[in-house]
Amino acid sequence: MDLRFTPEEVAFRDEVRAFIRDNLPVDIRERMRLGYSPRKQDTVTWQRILNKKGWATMSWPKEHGGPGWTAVQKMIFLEENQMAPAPEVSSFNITMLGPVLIQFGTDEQKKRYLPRAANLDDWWCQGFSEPGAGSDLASLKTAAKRDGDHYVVNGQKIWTSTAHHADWCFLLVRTNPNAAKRQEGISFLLVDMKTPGITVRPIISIDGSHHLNEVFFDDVRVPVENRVYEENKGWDVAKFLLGNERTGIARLGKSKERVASAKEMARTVREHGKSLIEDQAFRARVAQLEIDMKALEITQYRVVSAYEKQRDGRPDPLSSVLKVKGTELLQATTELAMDVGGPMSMPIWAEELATLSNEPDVGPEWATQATGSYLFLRAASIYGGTNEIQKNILTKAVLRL
Amino acid sequence: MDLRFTPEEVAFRDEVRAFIRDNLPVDIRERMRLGYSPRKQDTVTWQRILNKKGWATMSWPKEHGGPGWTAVQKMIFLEENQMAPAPEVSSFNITMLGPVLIQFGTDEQKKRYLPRAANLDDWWCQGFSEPGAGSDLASLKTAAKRDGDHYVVNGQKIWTSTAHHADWCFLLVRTNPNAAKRQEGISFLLVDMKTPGITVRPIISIDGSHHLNEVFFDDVRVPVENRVYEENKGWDVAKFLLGNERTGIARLGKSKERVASAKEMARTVREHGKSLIEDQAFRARVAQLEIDMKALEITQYRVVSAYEKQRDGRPDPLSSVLKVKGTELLQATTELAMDVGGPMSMPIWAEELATLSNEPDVGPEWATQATGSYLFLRAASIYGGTNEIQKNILTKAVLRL
Amino acid sequence: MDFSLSDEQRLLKDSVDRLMADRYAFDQRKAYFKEAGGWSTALWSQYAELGLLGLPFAEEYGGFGGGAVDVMLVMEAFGRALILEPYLATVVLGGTALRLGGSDAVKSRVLPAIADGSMKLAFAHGERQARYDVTDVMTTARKGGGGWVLDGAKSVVTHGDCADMLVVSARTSGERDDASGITLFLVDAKANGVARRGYTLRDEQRAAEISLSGVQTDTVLGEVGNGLALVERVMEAGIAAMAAESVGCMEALHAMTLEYSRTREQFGKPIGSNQVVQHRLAEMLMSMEQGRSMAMLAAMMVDEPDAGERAHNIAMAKVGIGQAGRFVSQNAVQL
Amino acid sequence: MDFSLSDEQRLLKDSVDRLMADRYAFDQRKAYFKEAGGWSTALWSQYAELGLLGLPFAEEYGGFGGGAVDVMLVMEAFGRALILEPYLATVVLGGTALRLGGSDAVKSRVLPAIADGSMKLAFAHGERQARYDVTDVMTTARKGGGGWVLDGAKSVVTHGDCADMLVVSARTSGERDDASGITLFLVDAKANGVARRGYTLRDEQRAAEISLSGVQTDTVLGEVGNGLALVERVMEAGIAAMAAESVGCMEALHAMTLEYSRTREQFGKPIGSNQVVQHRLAEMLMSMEQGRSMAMLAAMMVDEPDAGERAHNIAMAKVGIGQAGRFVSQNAVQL
Repeated sequence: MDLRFTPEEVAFRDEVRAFIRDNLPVDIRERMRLGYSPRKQDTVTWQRILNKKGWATMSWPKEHGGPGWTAVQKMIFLEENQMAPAPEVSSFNITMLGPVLIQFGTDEQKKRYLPRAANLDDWWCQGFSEPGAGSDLASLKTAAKRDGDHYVVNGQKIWTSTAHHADWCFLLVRTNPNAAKRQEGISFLLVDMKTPGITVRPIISIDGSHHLNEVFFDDVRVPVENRVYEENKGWDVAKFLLGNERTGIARLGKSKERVASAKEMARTVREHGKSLIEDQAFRARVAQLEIDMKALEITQYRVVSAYEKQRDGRPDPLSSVLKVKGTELLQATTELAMDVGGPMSMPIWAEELATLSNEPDVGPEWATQATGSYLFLRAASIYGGTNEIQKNILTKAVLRL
Repeated sequence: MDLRFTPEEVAFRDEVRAFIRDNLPVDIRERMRLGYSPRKQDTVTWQRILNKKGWATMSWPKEHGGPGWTAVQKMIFLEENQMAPAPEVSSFNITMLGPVLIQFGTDEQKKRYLPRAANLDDWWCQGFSEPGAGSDLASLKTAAKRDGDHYVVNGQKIWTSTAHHADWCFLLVRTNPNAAKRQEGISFLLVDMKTPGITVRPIISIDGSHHLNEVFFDDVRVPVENRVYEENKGWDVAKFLLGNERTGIARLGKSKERVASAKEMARTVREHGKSLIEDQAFRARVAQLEIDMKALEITQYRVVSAYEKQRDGRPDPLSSVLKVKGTELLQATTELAMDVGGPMSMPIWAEELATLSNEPDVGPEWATQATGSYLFLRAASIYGGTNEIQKNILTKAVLRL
Repeated sequence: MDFSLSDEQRLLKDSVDRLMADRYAFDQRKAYFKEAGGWSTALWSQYAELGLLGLPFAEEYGGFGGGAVDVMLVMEAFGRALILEPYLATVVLGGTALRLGGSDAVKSRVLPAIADGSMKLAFAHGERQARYDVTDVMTTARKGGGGWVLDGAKSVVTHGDCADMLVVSARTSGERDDASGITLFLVDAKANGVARRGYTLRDEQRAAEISLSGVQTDTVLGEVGNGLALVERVMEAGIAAMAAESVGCMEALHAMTLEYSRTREQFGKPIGSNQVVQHRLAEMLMSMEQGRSMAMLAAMMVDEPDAGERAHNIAMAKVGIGQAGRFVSQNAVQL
Repeated sequence: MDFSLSDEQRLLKDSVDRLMADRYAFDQRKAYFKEAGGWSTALWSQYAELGLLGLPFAEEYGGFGGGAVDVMLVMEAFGRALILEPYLATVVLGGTALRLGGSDAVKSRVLPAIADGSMKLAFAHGERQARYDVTDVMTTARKGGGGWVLDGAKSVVTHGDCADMLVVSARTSGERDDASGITLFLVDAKANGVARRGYTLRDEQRAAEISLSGVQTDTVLGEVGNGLALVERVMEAGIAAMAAESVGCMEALHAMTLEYSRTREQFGKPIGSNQVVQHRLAEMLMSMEQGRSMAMLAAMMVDEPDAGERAHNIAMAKVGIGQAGRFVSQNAVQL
């Protein structure tokens, strides 16, 4: 047993760190350091740089263009990329769609979609959640009726991240409403977002940003060849996709970057004649976060290493620990940053305002962004399976209660 | 609306404070200040002093010898008594048995038991919990078979506080095992602990103290005249007893006294060249406790005042808030005291050890006692209806979910 | 000790609650936010008609001689609706500064105008570099032009953009962070040298950055050089009012979440049938009630004569309400 | 990075686990506690036979050259059983002081005796007034009688009552709280001037108050006047070992609570069918796993050469394991 990185792992980390330092466009890094989420073009630009290097497809097998990294290497890359901070590769393209096509797709589908997904030539979104189907995904209603060599899709999806950017959508639809079990009537389709009958309506988040959407399907014709795996077997695909290796679910690098930046900012904030970073209560709060991050870091390496050894394809229930603790930490870091900002966290720093006026900004950008992140990331304990659902999973799969 | 005490209430508080100061035996006060629970004789002595003054029977109506206090006065008395610190009057005699006899008892029973209960001439204990009947009290099995003008009782009770001190026990027994609903076959008996067939076995608590017992009933003959209320209607009596005005359930005065004493002790403890009371982190922790106590104090007065106005006899579900928050606070204060003690909280300070040897004690008594209280009062969130049960009550009675 | 409301208070509470129910549904609020100033002038007149704008002022100044509890009841109702109008800035902050610091002449001039809705105030004390330091005042005031001349900048002044008059703190002596030497002035928001930049806060209330260069005023509130005590009274009144507002927010959040837990179904049953959801709601209820107690404490303490007692208790209330607010709101979002 | 155990380590773990399973059920533990010294001499010999007592010592001293991870595995097993024997005091605390501070001569004399079970040690550093101040040493040592003469008192010395030799910290120069001037000595527990009062700690381990008056010794561990660094190494090793012990405790608590939640029935169903009980157990599991990670960190860091790194990481581990321990134990009691 040895918790230290091997010389090879150290060399790998240094290589990754150097590559990101030398290749990540400065403007992207700076915006993200201020707490903005990357713009579409930022993500595209960075993923293409990574793809050129062969690093965009971390979770794909080597024979399908993956870098062939160990679990530890994957964690190192994720953490370095998050700490940079750099945009994360499209999880829809890389973590979700890619492995699904590799596991269930036809050669035709692999050839057609994988390279473009790797290079983000196609921006994919995930058509899973519905107004009535959140935690209980299997209750989805969006219907696909067979009509010759097409499916005709009608229904509504919701909380669809970046649907307004997307070229394609992987969609869960009900192809057999009469199936004995709800899970048995579902199919997995690939849908061109330019197909007639698709309407995307924005949902503006509490931080004023536009990530989420409602997507309406009105007699949308999808070629049968765009179905992945067998008809009515889509639930197997969905389970594989959802259960698939949840490396990085803790987003620890992001938390580390947020705490580091909060400490930076605390140096610039003066209170009672000294900088906030010198305040005992603040230091204790940061120390607690760093302690929790250290524990989670080790737990994470333990889980992914064990998972790599086990490798029976089954999702590792202990990854639920990473999801819960990781999102609790991430939310705590956003709360810390907001509190560092203090009164300066109250104004909304609208980017357009800066461009529209040449007056000085309203407080430091990072402070107003901090509140945005605090508000937006309340969703972290909700998306990807609520933390309550994660505890249900632990109850069944680990405690066996 | 006015959160301040009226002049009358201030006068009452001063009267109570002065009376306790002038009449509470010093040795009792000193032992309790060190964190010891009162000995049997301490409780008897103090309750008789209070009874002489007419203050022992707070929760009894004036016509049955109660002092006729308002809800606020009751809280003031409880808090002053706890903060002294003085032994609390026997809740079994005063809060539980008294009101039950007054509500359900025959004149005979009232005449015979009430005065002796008020003066603690009879020490009562509560025979409710059984090995299989904890939170689920109605599942109790201890059986009472009618035999002429007696009941013959067989079965076992557990967690019976002070049964080893008790002269009498009020006992829940099953008189009809075939009742349609479990609640409908239960009766409420008054049992002389000297009756043949009763065996009391001590349960030593984790702090080494002896409060709890197992009580075994082996063909114990109880006169029918000792039954309170109708046969098989004992559950109504039990519900009344349990739901009965839960004034003081928060034991706020006790928490206040524990925090005050922890602050005292912190002044005597030196760390890094200064007294612990000057340590920022310690001060912040105490401040948080004092904030929570202040909030609970006001909430408590709100609840008891509202309850007094409502006065429909139904238990006030909001008293569950007092139970949960009060016990969480009490437990936090014991943890604080233990942490103040530091290494000196580790040794067991056995009283007999002190008497057996004339060597210096092992650290200050308060520190070793602090750990005892910490351990013993983990039970505070369990007894009187676990805090989880309290949240179930709030769910049903307040949230109506 | 007495927790009951007087008949007047019950009447007040009912009328404000009714107004909010009729006029401040969330979609109505959205519309008000889109109005020119970011809030509803129509509602403002309504508040005036109901006597809310003059609530805490003596009758001789067109007020109703209400106390902190009355303001508490109003702010709770406002909190439930998350109103956008400059009530806190004008009536509570500005109003307190004038009530306690204004000469009779000034009060006769300003308070009736507040009460009838024709004048709005803002409390311009905080500065960009000060964060939570009440004594960190770098704005200066020197004698000149028969009165005082103010120079400096104020930051995140709630509703500073729409205010007609500004209550401005400035240094008449001493150094940054000195407790003494701070003085409060009443300044015409349209006076020469006042530049304001308005913007929106996260809660969609408005605020402004205000710069003062050579601004003339002859109206001092309180004593010259002893303004800190008055600043603290104003902030204490503000904390008490916002504590009540927070209670209103928590009530709305808890009610909405409870309702949602009854109607939102997953896995074939309402999410409120999950015991963890039930207990979470119970814990939110407990936090809310503890917070309510703290808001009551703050209201009681606003007029406490002993400054130490007052400051200590209102500080306790501030901590308690903040913790309750975050717990309730975060869990409301989660559920 | 590698979390797998070597074959030797797996072997070690299995043998200790088996011994605990066979010989340390809770009622057996109760019996050991009633023995003369408050623990089992029979088990002590067992530990010696299994090579546990010499585990971390070099083979030349009758040890097995084991590392911190090996000690971690042993302490986890001991933690599950809550053993009473002076393993921490003798092998971990005393052993570390000797390993890092003893001359070859001293090590050759003492370590083999520890390994074969014939000698027990205790670490007599803490003093009544010191609390958590490692530098607060008032016990003094002056040259005399061809060696050193110690005077002072040590408090809550774990297993100090049964120890054959004491590792005692004393001031050879400087003032109370000075970092320099502290020296570690090896003292015969039966030497003239050593008075011990044994007693029981809350966890039923034994400890002693030790007073030293004119106690003679000629054995210095480490450098004269530079003992603090060695004290810190000893305490770091102790923290790492106790972190592992705590993980064992948490494992036992979680397993017992989980089992109880399956078998204890209320309202006609196992309490483990309540979702709040299920989630509490899940949260206990999460805390335990986070704690385990911290225990691993501490073990890894015990031999870290960089003193700053070592201290910082072991401090983090201490905080983490303490918080996890309280959460898990308190909820185990509650459920």
